[in-house]
Amino acid sequence: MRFDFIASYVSAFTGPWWKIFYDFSILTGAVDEWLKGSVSPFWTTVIEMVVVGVVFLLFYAVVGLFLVYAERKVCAFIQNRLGPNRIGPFGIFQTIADLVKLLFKEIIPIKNADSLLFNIAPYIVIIVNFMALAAIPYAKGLHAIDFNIGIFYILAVSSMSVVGVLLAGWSSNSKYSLIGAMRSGAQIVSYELSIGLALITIVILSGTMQLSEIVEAQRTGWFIFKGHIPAVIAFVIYVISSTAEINRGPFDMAEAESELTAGYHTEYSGIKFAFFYLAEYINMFIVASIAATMFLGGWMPFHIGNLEGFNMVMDFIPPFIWYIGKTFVIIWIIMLFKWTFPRLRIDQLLTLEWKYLLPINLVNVLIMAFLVLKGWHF
Amino acid sequence: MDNKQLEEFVKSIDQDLEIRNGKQFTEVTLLPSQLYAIAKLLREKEEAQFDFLFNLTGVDYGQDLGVVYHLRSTVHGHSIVLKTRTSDRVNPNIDSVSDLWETANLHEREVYDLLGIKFTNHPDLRRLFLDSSWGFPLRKDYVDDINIVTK
Amino acid sequence: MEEKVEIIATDEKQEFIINMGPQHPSTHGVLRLVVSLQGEMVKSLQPHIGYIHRGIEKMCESITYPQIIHLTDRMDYLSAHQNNEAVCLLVEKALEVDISDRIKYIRTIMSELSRLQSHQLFWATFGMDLGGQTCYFYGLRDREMILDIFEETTGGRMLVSYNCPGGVMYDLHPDFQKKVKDYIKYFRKKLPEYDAILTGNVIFRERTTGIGTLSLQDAISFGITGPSARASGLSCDIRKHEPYSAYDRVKFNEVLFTEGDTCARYLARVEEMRESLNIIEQLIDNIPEGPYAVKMKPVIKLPEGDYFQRVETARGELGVYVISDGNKNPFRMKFRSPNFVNLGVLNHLAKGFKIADLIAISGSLDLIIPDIDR
Amino acid sequence: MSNISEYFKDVFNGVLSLLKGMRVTAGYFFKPSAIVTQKYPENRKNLVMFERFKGEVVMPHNENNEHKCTGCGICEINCPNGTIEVIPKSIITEDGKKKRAIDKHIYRLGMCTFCALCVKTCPSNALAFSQKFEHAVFDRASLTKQLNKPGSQLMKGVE
Repeated sequence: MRFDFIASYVSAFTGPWWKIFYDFSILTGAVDEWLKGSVSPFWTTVIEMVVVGVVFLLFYAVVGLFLVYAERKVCAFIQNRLGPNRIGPFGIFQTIADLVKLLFKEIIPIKNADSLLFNIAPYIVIIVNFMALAAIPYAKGLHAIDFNIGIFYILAVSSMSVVGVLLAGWSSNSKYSLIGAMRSGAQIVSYELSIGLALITIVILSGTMQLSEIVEAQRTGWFIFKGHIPAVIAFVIYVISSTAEINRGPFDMAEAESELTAGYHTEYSGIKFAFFYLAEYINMFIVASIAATMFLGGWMPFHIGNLEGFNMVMDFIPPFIWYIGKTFVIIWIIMLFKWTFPRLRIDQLLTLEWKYLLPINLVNVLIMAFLVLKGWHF
Repeated sequence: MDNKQLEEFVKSIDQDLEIRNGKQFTEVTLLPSQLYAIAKLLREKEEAQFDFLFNLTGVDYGQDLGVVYHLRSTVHGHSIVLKTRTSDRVNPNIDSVSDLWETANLHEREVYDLLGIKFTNHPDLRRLFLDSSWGFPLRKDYVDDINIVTK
Repeated sequence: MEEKVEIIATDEKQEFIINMGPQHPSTHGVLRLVVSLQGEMVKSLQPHIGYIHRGIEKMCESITYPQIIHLTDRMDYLSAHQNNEAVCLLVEKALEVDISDRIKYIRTIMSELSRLQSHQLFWATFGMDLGGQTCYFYGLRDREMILDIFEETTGGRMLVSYNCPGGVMYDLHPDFQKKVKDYIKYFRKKLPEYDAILTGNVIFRERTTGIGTLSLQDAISFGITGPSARASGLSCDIRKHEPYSAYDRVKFNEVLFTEGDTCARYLARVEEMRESLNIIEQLIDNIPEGPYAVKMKPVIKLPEGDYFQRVETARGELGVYVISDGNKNPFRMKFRSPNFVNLGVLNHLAKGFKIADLIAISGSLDLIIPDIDR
Repeated sequence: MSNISEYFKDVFNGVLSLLKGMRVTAGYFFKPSAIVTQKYPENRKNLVMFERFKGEVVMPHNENNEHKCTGCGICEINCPNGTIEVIPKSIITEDGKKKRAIDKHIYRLGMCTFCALCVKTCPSNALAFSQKFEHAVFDRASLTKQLNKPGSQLMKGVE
């Protein structure tokens, strides 16, 4: 066993140890170096993939459980309630208890269901989640894959979750599920457009599709400030249509609790239901992260022009905290949507998309292009 | 119209009708064969216009089965009660008024369900609350040793 | 014993039949609707009822009049007080008992409070039917305070059994007036919030305007009463037309709309909350002194004959029809329950609309299933 | 042109109405003092029910184990559901007369609808409502209660 990795490890800490919080590439680079030095390149890749996979699995579970808890607390406070308060202080272990309960629940085989598709559907939803999570820059250097077409990739991948939903609805042999799935299909296909166009507005502004570069370009100011009016419009449109994309209220037509009992996952039980349930929250996390990355500067701290002292203080807060903070603000807004508004009807949902969001979006893209051409942005 | 005028009005339709002026309503007793024609007249005549059937009750009088109709006019504001009864307990038949007042549809189904009175010309005469194996519980001769406990 | 489900025969293969209920989140009870759809469009629907039919009318034939009152609680549990009142008024009318002004005032205030809490629950559940779950909690939060007021005076929260022939069971609690006045002040502040969350909301307006329109002619023909009928412009408020208790001494408006759609039915109820507050405000300070109950004979026997009494419950006109043979039990007791009649119009209204609209329409009719089944 | 202004007016008014609603909900989110939840089992000690609350029918006994029930059976007659069953016995009083008295006053909580007719009509005010509301039991038989305590007697002066 060779121990010289310790030396390289220590050498990474040329500054104080907490420096890695500001640039994770120091840590990841060091680990990569050491692995390359100690095993063959093939095994390096394998080990790195396994490590990243395990980390994402943990991250997935932690974020999912936390978001379920957060949603329950947020809606409770909105509704003048306390929310979960029995298990652990302030009920923080409530979702873990729920998860344990769901794990122990019987998985009910549905008579006349298409069992293959029925069983595959939750996994499709989950896998799509993982694929999207991989491309998001969490902090400087904390990035599983940095595609040069990152945005494109995320758009492509996240729209695949509808396949899982459609399969679940179709194979359940339940009429409620079927209606839910069909609604969801119509919904996601049309809202994909708005999301794409809203993000294209920012791509025009940044000139790149690589997420890390987009974040880097916001060092001098977040795009929502840089692109002013069109960027703000794009942001609002993005938040609205991403809420629709992830099937959350007020656009939760596919679930429509009061109409279709539970929509496409009516017939699922136990851990498979938990997959759908978790996927909904992870989806929310993904769209919120993209919004944070594209509009609010990702992990980039908040800087104001030449205020050096202020910028220093902002820089002191680690990028990861910035990223999480921004994401959660957007998640909170999405939650507030759900707990305030009544649900739209399916035809109104499409009206909203085709009559309001899409035309405004198209004009917005033009304005942004004009702005960039003239150099009127900051 | 007040009750007096109503009485005269009903008299003008048919001399032989049995009319009783109760404390609240003018009560007209009809034969089942007369019922539909007179109900239609009351519904359609300009000065009566009983367009609101606010209650329809089936009654088991012991010997006879009967139906009581409470009518009101939303135009004139007066009310009238029509009563009809039949002594045929095995196969009681009374004309349906559900084409005059839509609300009679459900009411008549309820009466059929609980008393077994059949309404001819009813569009959709099915049991409403109970399934077909039940008897007609609101009849006075209904026996149910299990569910009805008498002190 | 399995009942055959009669399904509307059809030639087209497009038909898609869906069973809503008896356990469905938005039917508020054990109502089962067999809906045949084309795509998402409702082609026709058939209500199947009777899941909680308790035979109250049959039970009434073997018990005495004071005992009937506690059964009426259990019909329309949100208008329990008005149901009680109907039976009591009928008995008092039949026996020609004069009740004191105090009783009339108490009954009127209690009726209006229970109308208020019923409409709050309507607001809450209607919001939830449309997908705004927060409405449910705000509505229940405010309703809870009225239930507390009820509990303090009557000992019951929903099933109050507060009336008895000849008066009320107990006198008002000493704190009653103060609490009610505080509540009116509190709730007047909350009503604008209701409007901000639901009434003014553009999604809500879009969901309800022009949906399930009931014309005046249809409202009359289907015998619809209560706020649902007044939304179509049918003036049918018993409180105005045949004032009972102290309704002839208060000034209030009959809430009338002409649109007749789901939105109008909703607005009619919200406006009625305001009117109820007005009525209570006019009465609460001038409750006259006097006995809270008139001494009745221990065994109440109605003279032979027919009696009919109507009251305006929160959902419409409750008629109590009694045929008495002079005994202590009624010979035949019939409750003309507003929900039973209002249910009849559901098929007519929902035809040609979407499933989501069906939920909105049945929510706006505010059906209480135990009252349908009795 | 008016169409376009109408269009933007729609958008603007719509968004404004949504923001109004969100202001209310967000306002409550930042106002924890508006929370109305009661933590039930924890607040059991200081949970006071209203004095008139109809929990269950009881027969108050004084410190000498005496109650007011004469065993007349009026409550049994008035009860609509057969909840109450009065089993009388005859006792011989001090002056040698035979008298009707209560042996068992059976009350079936499971059948009670809390209409208060028994309490209201009792000529000697022997019955009352208690404020107890935790009625859950493991055995249905324990819902049938005997209201007069064993060995209890009629209070002096109650006829």
